[in-house]
Order: sequence, then C-alpha cells, then structure tokens
Amino acid sequence: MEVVLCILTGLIVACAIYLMLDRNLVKFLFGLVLMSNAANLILFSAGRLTLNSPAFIEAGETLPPEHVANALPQALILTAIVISFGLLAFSLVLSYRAYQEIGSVDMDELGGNTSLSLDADTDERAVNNTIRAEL
Amino acid sequence: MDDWLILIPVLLPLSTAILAAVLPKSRAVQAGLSVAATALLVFVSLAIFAKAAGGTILTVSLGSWPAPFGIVMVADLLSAVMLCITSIIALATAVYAIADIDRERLHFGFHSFLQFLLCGICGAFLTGDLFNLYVWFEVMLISSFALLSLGGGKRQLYGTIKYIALNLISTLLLLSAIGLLYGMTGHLNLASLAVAVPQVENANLVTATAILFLIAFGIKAAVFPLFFWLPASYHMPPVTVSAIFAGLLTKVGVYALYRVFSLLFTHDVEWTHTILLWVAGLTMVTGVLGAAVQQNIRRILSFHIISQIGYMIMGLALFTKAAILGGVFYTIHHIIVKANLFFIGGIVERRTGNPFVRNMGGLYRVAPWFSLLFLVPALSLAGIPPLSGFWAKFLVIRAGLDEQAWLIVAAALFTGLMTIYSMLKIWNEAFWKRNPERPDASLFDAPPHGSHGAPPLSRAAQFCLLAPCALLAALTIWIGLWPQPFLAVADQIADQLMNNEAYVQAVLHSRQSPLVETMR
Amino acid sequence: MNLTRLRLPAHLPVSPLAAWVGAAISFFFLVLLLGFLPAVARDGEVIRLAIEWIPALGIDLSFRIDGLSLLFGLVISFVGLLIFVYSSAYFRGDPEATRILIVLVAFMLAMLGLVLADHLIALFVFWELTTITSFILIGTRHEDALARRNALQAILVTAGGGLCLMAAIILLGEAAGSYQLSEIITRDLTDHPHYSAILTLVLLGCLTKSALFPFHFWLPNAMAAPTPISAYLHSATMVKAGLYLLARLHPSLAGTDLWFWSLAVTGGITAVWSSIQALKQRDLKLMLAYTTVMALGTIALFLAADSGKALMAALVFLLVHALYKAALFMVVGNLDKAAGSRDWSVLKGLRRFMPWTFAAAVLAALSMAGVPPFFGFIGKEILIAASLAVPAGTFWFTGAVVVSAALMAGVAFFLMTSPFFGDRATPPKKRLSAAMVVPPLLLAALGLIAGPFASFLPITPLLQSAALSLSREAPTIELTLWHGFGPVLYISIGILLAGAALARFFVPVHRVLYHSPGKLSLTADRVYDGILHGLLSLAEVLTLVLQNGRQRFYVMTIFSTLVGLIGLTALNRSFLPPALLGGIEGIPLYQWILCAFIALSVLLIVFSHSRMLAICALGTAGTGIALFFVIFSAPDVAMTQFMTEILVVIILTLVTLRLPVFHNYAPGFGAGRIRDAAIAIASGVCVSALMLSMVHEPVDLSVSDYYGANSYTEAKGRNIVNVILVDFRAMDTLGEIVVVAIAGLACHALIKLRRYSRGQRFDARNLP
Amino acid sequence: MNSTILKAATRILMALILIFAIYMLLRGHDDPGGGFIGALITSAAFVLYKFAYGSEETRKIMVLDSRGISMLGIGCAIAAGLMSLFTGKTFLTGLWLPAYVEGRIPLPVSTVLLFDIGVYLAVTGAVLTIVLALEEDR
Repeated sequence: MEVVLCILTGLIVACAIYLMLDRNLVKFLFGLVLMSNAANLILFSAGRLTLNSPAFIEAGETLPPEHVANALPQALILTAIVISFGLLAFSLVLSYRAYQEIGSVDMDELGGNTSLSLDADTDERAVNNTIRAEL
Repeated sequence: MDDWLILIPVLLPLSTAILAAVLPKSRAVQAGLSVAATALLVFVSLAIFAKAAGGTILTVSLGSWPAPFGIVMVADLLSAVMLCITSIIALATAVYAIADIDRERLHFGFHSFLQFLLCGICGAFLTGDLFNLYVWFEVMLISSFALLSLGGGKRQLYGTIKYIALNLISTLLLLSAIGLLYGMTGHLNLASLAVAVPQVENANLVTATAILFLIAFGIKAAVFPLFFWLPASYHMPPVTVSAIFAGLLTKVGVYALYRVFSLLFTHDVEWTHTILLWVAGLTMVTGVLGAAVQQNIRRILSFHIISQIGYMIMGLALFTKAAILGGVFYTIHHIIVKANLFFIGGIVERRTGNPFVRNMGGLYRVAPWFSLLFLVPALSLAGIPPLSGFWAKFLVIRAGLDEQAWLIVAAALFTGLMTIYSMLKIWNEAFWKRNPERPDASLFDAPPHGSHGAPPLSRAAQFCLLAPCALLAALTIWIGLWPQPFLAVADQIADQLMNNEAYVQAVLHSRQSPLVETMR
Repeated sequence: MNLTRLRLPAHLPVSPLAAWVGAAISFFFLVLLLGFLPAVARDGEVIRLAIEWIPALGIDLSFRIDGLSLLFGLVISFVGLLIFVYSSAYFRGDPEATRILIVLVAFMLAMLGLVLADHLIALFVFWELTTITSFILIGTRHEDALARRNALQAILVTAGGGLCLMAAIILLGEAAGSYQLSEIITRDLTDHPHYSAILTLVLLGCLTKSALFPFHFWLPNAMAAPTPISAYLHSATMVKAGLYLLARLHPSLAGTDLWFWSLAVTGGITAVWSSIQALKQRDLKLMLAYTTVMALGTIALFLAADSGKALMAALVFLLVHALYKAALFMVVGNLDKAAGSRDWSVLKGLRRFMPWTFAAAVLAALSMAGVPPFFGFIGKEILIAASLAVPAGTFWFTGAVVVSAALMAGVAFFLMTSPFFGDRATPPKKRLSAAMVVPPLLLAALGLIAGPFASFLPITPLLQSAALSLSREAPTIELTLWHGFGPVLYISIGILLAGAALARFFVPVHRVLYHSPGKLSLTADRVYDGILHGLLSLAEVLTLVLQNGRQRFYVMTIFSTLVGLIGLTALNRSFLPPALLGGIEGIPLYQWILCAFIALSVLLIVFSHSRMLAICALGTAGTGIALFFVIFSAPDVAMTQFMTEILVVIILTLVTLRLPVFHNYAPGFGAGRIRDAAIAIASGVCVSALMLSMVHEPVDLSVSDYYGANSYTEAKGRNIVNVILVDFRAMDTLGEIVVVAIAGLACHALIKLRRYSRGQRFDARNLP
Repeated sequence: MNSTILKAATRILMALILIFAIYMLLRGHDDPGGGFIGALITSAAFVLYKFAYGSEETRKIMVLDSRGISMLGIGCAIAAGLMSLFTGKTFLTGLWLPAYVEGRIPLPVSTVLLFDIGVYLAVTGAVLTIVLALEEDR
C-alpha cells in the first residue's frame, strides 16, 4: 500500500502546486491546505503503514501488541496538523484583510503594478523615473 | 548532566510574552517588561556561553527521557554564541522599540509578539531534535507574521502576503524533508541522525533529501534563487521589526544549514557542497546587484542581507575548518552590523518622512557624530579594515584561496566592491548631499507634513533610538580592533562543527543509552 | 545626556587648534623617525618592533624601520608638518574645519602605519584606512555633486584595487609561508606556481592606488579636494603608497619579464600621456595633478628595472618630487585664496603683491624643471643616466624620460612665470598669513639646499640604504651636481632648452592641444562611467527580472529550483531503487476506492470553477485522508484531521464568501498554465520518487519500540500517541500550542487594528 | 438568528458538548482524545452559543477574554513543566500523585494532565479568538 500512497501524495503535491501557481490568492490557499496534507502523508508513510493495529496498550497489558502501528509519526502529524492549522488560519485572515485593503485577490495585482519597476513589491512607480537621473 | 540553564532562553521570553499579553498595555509596563526580560536574557546567554566556552556541550533531556527518545536541548558553542548575539540584538530592539513603536501596535501586543519571536529563535538555536527544530521555526514564523502584519496598511500587507506564502512553502518542504529523513533512519534526534545517516544504504537518497533540506532552509536563509520574500517585505514594517528580522531571521536559516550540512550531510560533500558553493556565489552577486539599483534605504539594506548570506554559505560550502571559521565569524559580525544599519536607517528615514535616499540629505552637516555612527556599520559591512567586516571577509576569502576556488573568490571580491558602492551611495545621498528641502533640519526634526512619520521626539525617546546604535557600533569596533577572542571562539566552533563526535558523544552518552550500544 | 547636542563645535574658531595638534603629532613622528636615522642610514640597521594583536590568525602589529620605510616616513611626517601649518591658515573660518583636520590627522597616522608596517595584513589595514580617509577628504566640499562623484570614483577605483591586493596578500603570505615583509623579501617567489596571479593582483592594487595608467583618471578628479589635501594626499604621500609597495616587494617579485614589461609599459605610458595632458589644462591645480601622475609614472618605470642604479634613480626622483610638488600645490593654493582663481589665463602680475609666494614658486619650479644646482637637476641626471644603462628597452626608457622631462620643464617654467608676470591693476582681495607662505617657501628652499649639499646632508646614505632594501645589489651612485661631460649632460641641456621653448610658446601649444582631436571621446574617465553604468544597467535588468513583484513568479522559481536540483541529483546520483512499484498487488478494493476518492476530490478542487464546490471538495479530500488514517491505525490523527478539516472549511467559508467571485484570472489554458502544470507535475513526480525510494529503505523502529515499551510502565498512559505528545515529546506540543496561541493573537490584531482603511485613524484612547 | 428554540436547545447542547469535551480531554491519556480534540469540541460549543446569543453574550460566559484563555493555557503548560524542577528533575518530567500510581483514584492527576489542560485551554482560546474576531468584523 505504501507504493500507492506515495503516488497519491505525488498527485496531491502536483495539484497543490498547480493551485499555488494560480493568480487567485484563494486558490493559493487551497493549494497550501493540500500541500500540508501531502506533507502529513509523507510523515505517515515514513512510519510505514500498519492495518488495524492502533498504538494502544490494552487494559491489563503493559506492552503494546507486536507489530503495532508506529506511534511516533502519528504524534508528529498531530503536531504538524495543529501548527498548519494555526498558520493557515492566520493566512486566511490575512488574505481577507488584504482583500479589504486592496480590493483584489489577484496575485499579480497584489504584486503592485504589473509593469516592471524596481520596487515592484510595493508599487513605487516613481522610483523608475528617477533612477537613471541619479546615476 | 542536565543543565537547566539552557532552558531559560526559551522559557524566559515565552513567559515574558504571556505576561506582556495579559498585563496592561501601557508603554511603561510593556517596554519595561520587554527590556528587563531581554537584559536578563543577555546575562543568561553570557552564562551559557561561559560554560560552553569551556569546551563542554550543555544538554538537557526534556522530560528526563534519555537522549534519542526524548527531546534534547543542546548548547554547543555555536548555539551559545548565536544565543548571545540574539540576546544582544533583542535588547537593542527592545530599547529601540520604546521610541519607535506606536501606541496602537503596543496595544495589540507588539512586545508579546517580539518575545514569542525570541522564544522561537532561541528554541531553534538550542534544540537537538530535527522535528523540534521545525516546531521552533514555526513559532518564529508565526510571530514574524504577526509582527510583519501588525498595524499594517495596504503596502505592508502586500509584503506580508509574499513573506507568508514563500515561508509557508519552505515550512512544508522542511516538514516533508524531515519525514523522508525519518523514513530512512527512524530517528529525529540530530546526534543519532548523525550516526544513522551514514548507515543508510541508499546514500544517494540521502543526498536527494539533503537537497530538499537545502531548499527548505535556503528559503529561510534567503539564498539565490529563493530570496524573493525578503526584499518584498523587509522594508515595510516598523524599523524595529525590520531590524530584528534583518539581524536574526535569515541567520536562523543559515544556522540550520550549518547544522545539518556539517552534522548530517557530509557523506557526499562533492555534490551537496558544490551546489552550496554555486548558490553562495550567485547569492552574493545577485544580492549586491539588486542593492546597487535600489533607492529605498531599507530595500538597499535588504538586498545586502542577501549578498552577505552568500559569504556565510560560502564558508559552509568550502567545508574546510578555515572556511567554517570564516563563515561563523561572518555570521556573528553580520547580525550586529545589519541590525544596526536598519536602526540607523530608521532614524534617517524618520527625519525625511520617506525611505528614498534621493529625498534625504544634509545629515553630515547637521549631525557629524551620527554620521560617524552610520559609517561604522556601513564600512564594516563593506569590509573596510579595521572593522569587523574586514576580518570576516578576509577569513572567507582566504579560505577560498586556500581551496583554490578562484571563481567564488572573484565573486566575493566583486561583491565587496559593490557593497562599498552602495554603502557610499547611501552616504553620498543621505549624509553628504545638501538636503533638498530643509537643509538645516536637525537629526530629530520631524518631517514637515503629509507624511506618516512620528511626532517630534522627547529627549528620552531620542536616547532610546540612539543608544542601541551606539552599543552595536561599539561592538563592531571592538570586534574590528581586537578580534582575537571572537576568532578564538569561532575557531573552537569550527572545530566542533568539523568533528561532530563531541556533539554526538555529549548528546548520546550523557546517559547510558541503549541505542548507542546497538549502533556500535 | 542629549547625544544630538554633542556636536563638534565647528563654528568656534578652533580650527587652528586642530591644525596645530596635527602639526604637533607630525612633528613628534618627524623627530622620532629622525632619531632612527643614524642607526638605519649610517649603520644599515633594520629596526623591528612587534606588538601582539591577533595571535589566532598569526597577525601582529609589527613595524619595520629600514631605509625605505624611513625615507617614506620622513617625507610623510615632514610634509605633514608643513601641511598642517599651512592648513591652520587655509581652513580658518571653514565651519567643517575641525572635522577635516581630524580626518587628515587620521590619514597621516594611517599613512605612517602603512610605510612602517612589517606584517602584510597590518599594512593592508593601514592601506584601506588611507583609502577611506582619502574618500572623506576628497569629498570635503560634499555639497557639490561633482565632489561627491569624484570621491566615489576615487574610492571605487582604489578600494577595488585594494580588494585585489587583499587576495594578493593572502596568496603572497601562503606562497612565502609568512606574512612578515621581513621574511617575504628574503624569498624569491618568481618560480612559485601562483607567481603570475600574485603579481597581477599586486599590480592591480598598486596601479590603482598610485593612479597609474589605465587607472590614472581618478587622481585629477580627486583635485575636488581643498588644496592642502591635494598637496598632501594626492601628491606627496597616498598616491605613493602603491609605489612603496612595489618597491617593497621588488626583491621577491621583480626580475621577470612580466614584472619588467608591465611596469615599464604602464609607467612609460603614464609619464608621457599625463605630461601631455598637463599642457591641456587651464586650472593650475589640475595641471599639477597631471604632473603628479607623470612623476608617479616615471617612478614606476624605473621600478621595473632590476639594476641598483635604476632603483636608486626612482627613489631620488621620489624625494625630489615630494619636495617641489607639495610646495607648488601650496603656491597654487595661495593664488587661489588670494586672487580667487586657479585659471592661469586669468591670473596675471601677482609678483608684486605676493613676493614670497612668487619666490617659493620660482624655487620649486626650477627644481621641477631640473635646473642646476637644484636637487631636481640631480634627480633628472640620475634618471637619464639610469635609463641609458637599462639593458633591455633603453630606447623606451630614455624616450619616456626625455619627452616627459622636457614637457615638465616647460610646464615648470610656465608655472613660475605666467601668474606672476604681466599687468594687473588691482591687488588681490585677501592678504595671506605667514602660515600660508612659510611652508611652501621652506619646502622649495630645501630643494635648493639639497642640490649642492647632497653629499653633506644625510640624504645620500638614507637613499642608499633605502635602495639597499629594494635590491641586493648595492647602488654606487654619487649624488653630485657635476658628472663631467657626456651624453647625460647633453640630454639634460637639451631638455632644459626644449622646456624653455615650450614655456615661451605655451599658450599656442595649449590651444592646439585643447582644440585638437586629442580630446578623444574615449578617455579612461568615460570608460569608468561606462563600466559603472553598464554594471548598474545590468543590475537593474537583473533585478527587474528577478524581484519583479509577482508572487506567482516567486513560487514558480522556488518549485523550479526544487525540480531542477532534485532532477540534477537524480541524474548524477541516481537514488531510485530497482523495483520501484513492487508490492502493488494484493491491495484490497476498498483501499483502492478510498485512494481514488481522495484523488478525485483533489482533482475536483483544481478544476472546479465554483468556490463552494472547491471548498466542498477540499472538505471531502480531507475527510478521505482522515478515513485513510482510520484504516491505517491512527485514530487520534484521524480525529484531529477531521476536526481541523471542519474548522478550516468553516473559516474558509467565512473568509471566502466575503472575497470576490471565484473565477480564474488567467484566461483558460494558456501557455502559462501549461508551464505551471509542467512544474506542478514534475514536482509531484519528484516527491513520489523520493517517497518511493524512502519506503524501500529498511526502517529503524528502535525509538518507537522504546515508546511502546515505556508508555505504560514509565509514563502511565495507554494511548502511546498521546503519551508521546504530552510526555515523550512534550516540548513539540508546547511549541505547537504557542504557535496556535500566537496565531489567535495575530488574527485578532490583524482584524481589529486597522488604521488606514476606513478613513479614520485608529485611536488607542477609545480602547476598552 | 433570534430563535427561542435555538436558544433553549443551545443551553442544553452546550452543557452536553462541554462535558463531552472534558471527557475527551481526560481520557486522552489512555484512549483516542486529548487536549487538542477537546479544545476543538469546546470551541464548537461556544461557536454554537454565539450563533444563538451573539458574541457579546458569548464573551460574558467565557469569563476570561479568549486571548487570556490561550495565554493561561500556555501558562499551565509551562507550569506543568516547571513543577518537575521542584523534585530535581528536568523540565517537563511527568509527575503523578502517588494515589494515582497506587490505583486509588481513577483520574490521572499529574503534571502531564495539567499539560494537556494547558493544550486544551490554549487551543480553545486561540480558535475562539479567531472565530469571534472574524465574526465581529462584519
């Protein structure tokens, strides 16, 4: 089953990256959600898959059964899920605020103006005109 | 032997952050708390350094679980030094923030976020566990998101979105890389990974995973071609935030690269470190060229962070003891100088009311001492002796020449020249040129009108802005004039990084761990 | 304490004070160095002094006083003394005088350090200090854009050379096995494999510093500095640093054809070219600047040779030049101060009003022209004699010397006549104080005294011991005025006659040159501009392409890098195991269905055009993954995944519904989207490949086994996953909740703190 | 949404959900569950309450400000870790009441439990902060 999981993860990654390359900021966020799912699956596959044997110690026992599921990656995934959730919530709220301020979720517009400028990240068009005069 | 001392750099900022979040949001309380906590942090870091400098590697096994099973916090000399620098920059930042941060940001928890950031940075420096490193990176990351977006208008949000997007990608790549490495070795503890990684049969797979780490940490460290988030965002938030980001955040990435590429991935140096070398060269050159054409003072400085990162990576990529020594020394020097330049740039920017050097001027006429204060870090960055940057550059270039890596040395020299050019461009424009609008405005005269600059500053506030600059400049001069103690420390660090047995021993043999027996 | 109030009291009349302090310091060093004169010059001793500095790098602050460094040190401190005296009057009333003079003192100390240092690194430190102080001094008139530009040009050229020199020093140190000059000069490095690299880099450093062709252009531009500074830095001392170092390294690097021809060609071209340039100038100071370049060229020319005679000639000329040139600069400064101009076409008839300045001008110019019995005459004679004795390239040497010396003589005669003779009705505006008249007069008078009395003064032994530092062959030159009849004397007379003729017809010659096509469009200055502009244009293009503000481009670059590097690694270090897809048979149907379900949901997100559909698909994909976790024994993960998925979907809905309609900004499936898809698929393949190789590796489960074994016995929990979270790896969890808590605080601040959006500024006073 | 039925139902449901949440929290050490899951369930309860009564009322019944809750949570976690210092063990070492170890009380009263409660509070507070802030922004 690991093999199928690997291919499935690859597919999810591909879809996630395709979404991230979209101009729509919301699609980017969708891509991010998928990507974090994919990362969790990588962690999960790293612990190898075990069918129907959760990592519990039965009542009365002191040791888990043989061939119990690998608990460590599960714990890591739990941590990663929660962290991704926090980051994602913040990103979502930020996109929302950015939309309120900027009025667009078009990533190319979020990059300032679409024409080339040296301070493209902040849309300081004026920079372009003076730069040669300064030299 | 467990050493509770090395927990303090994590727990102290964390507790301070919680206190800052629940205590009243008055300037006196918040700033007082922040300054007191960072000052204490300086002392603690120095204490840790004093212990680590004795050659012992301090460890704490959290939860009393023995080394490869529980999480270990480790302070070798590299971590201790990074902690010291971090705490000094943090103190400077906390003081500078008193005058720079407005009431609104204060009310919404600026100091809380600052302390959370510190907690994350210190945690990243101290942890001896790969997954735990990821967690501290996230703490650092989310606090930096908060600081970056806090109270921001439209343009600040532009920058934050790019910062967040690219850093989240880095995070996810890091998580994937950790997953892959765990899947090959079954370990997360750095020391046991150092033992287990060379035993992986498919060594090429380890190399490929190393590349994944390179990209994940490379984004954090802002190397070519992954640096875009840095110039896109660093010039937007308040100067205090830019300064601590500039000083510390990318350097955590550099630290992580140093850690994994000296401890874990040394089996195929020919491939991995050659890639690193190319990355280093391209990072230097693109960064410095980017800086050469900028007009926004903080953006010039931002691009220079990138070019300087190139030198640090060069030290790692050459992977000789001399080179690592140079890289470590470079990092120490750079953190101090770069944070200082941002602080000073902030004062300059505040006077003009906008960040463009063409609108500045006349500072040399009205404020000669302040001009000198700028020249110290600026010339240090440019590598002019006898300031700290010269020794840093000298060491790295000497290491390059020793290895006969002519191309990278040429790139480094060219970058040095262009750094001089852009530092002096700032000098020419902001200091020497006649101020186009108000030639006689003194240093703390508020900008005329229509700008969102701050109101005129009280004497105390002026002191808060200048004192951190003076402190850091004094450090720069000290390192420049008497680099001996710093070099000795960097030398010891290079020793530790090149021979990781001591690290592995300190972590795994601190208790009789069954793992070590099985690994023999 | 108010730091900003701590200004230098520039407006107070203390500027003379700073000058006198400088004078005192230089006098101290002068006396100190004179004290070494007997030992060094007469007894041939070498005095070493070392202070420990950086043992970790083997760098100490060591000094070496031998003939060469003593010669330079004496020139620096003596000319410095006079310059400071001169400055005390020159800068009076200048609001920035104190600053300028402090930097000047710093420069002098650095320069002394440079010539006295024994350790190459220490030498380099001082070298760069002279560069940076020179930058600040050239920019003294910093509100003038040209001064700023020229200062920047000077430092870019010299610091660029400095960086080369740094590389050279490192290589040199490695090659010689020591960074101490005392050690290095005992080794012959001409056979070292890195010899040509070392020499090239050394030459780059020295040629730029000493303004030799093709880097000569910055020096005339550096005349933007006030006259005392030009006189000191850009004539007497700093520009000679390059020559000093060449002379220093002469024993270990000279003697090859590379050394000989590179220096001979550069020196010769520089000497001739710049003396022609001098004729083209109207500004007296620029004229002097070009004659300085000429002198530097001549000295470099003679450093090329290997014979003791030639080296001696270079040193004598260096001393001659230092004496007369500094004096002439000060004369021009006096003219400028008094008459308000430096243009020789304006200055006339000043002889009557400035008799002492005139006297200084005459004395200095006669020495410059090489008229007997001045010291300059001796200098010229010995140059000619040495050039005739050079074994290879005699013609080149003699030609360069004769042409440049003749032109110099013309310039000298012109300088001492043109501004002083003729008619002038009105006296100059200002009177000069004694401090501005005495120093040039003193220097010029020394040129007269040194000529006839050369054999009595300690000059000869000093120069001889200096020459001895350069070459193992002891020079046997007598510094006398009369060598008897011979070619040297005839040439000398010819030069003087030619110079006189040139001075007579100076104005027409100047006109011809000034308007000639010799004003070539391609001067080195323009090449510098071109290179800088080209570099900045390249930088601009590069930055526009890279940092273009488009996030999609940034993301794309990152993933392309990922694909590229992993791909390259796969090609060079193949990591794929042979049986990649083994173990695919025997998977139960329900698992296939689940995987297909997840895959379809994910694809639906990509291809959906409705935001609600996409959100739903995201939810089902998450649920599918949660189910996957259930099947494969991870109930806690499944539960958490499911809960967060719900929460994410809720927040997504809350947010997305407020955002504009979910349409594609990119039109359809353009080339852009195909490229995106290619990158995405390639990345997916990379991830799959890495994972597939990873799961083929045997895994070490010892850590997990330890958790299982100790979960109940030690940590008292039956849910191993939870025990790991709250006990074994509790630090992770602590960090995790910190992240979530910060996210909460940050979201709160982000939503509540908005100041610029809704028209009014956020007011903290209204907060609860 | 101002329906009486919803309000009445919410009160009962709220109590049930909260009890369930705490049950999930407490049983986490031995069975699926734990602080995080409990926290998400709790937040769900409060979100439900907010739909019924509005955010003003919700803030009132929460006693502490949601941000305060999350800070308190981290505080608990740190405190749980620091307790072990009193016994000379390192940070985050688990300590149990002797009574639990001897099997006399069913509740695992321990620093580990306190830690889990910290997780619970921190996550609850954070999630509620986000949801309430977003909701109030309309």
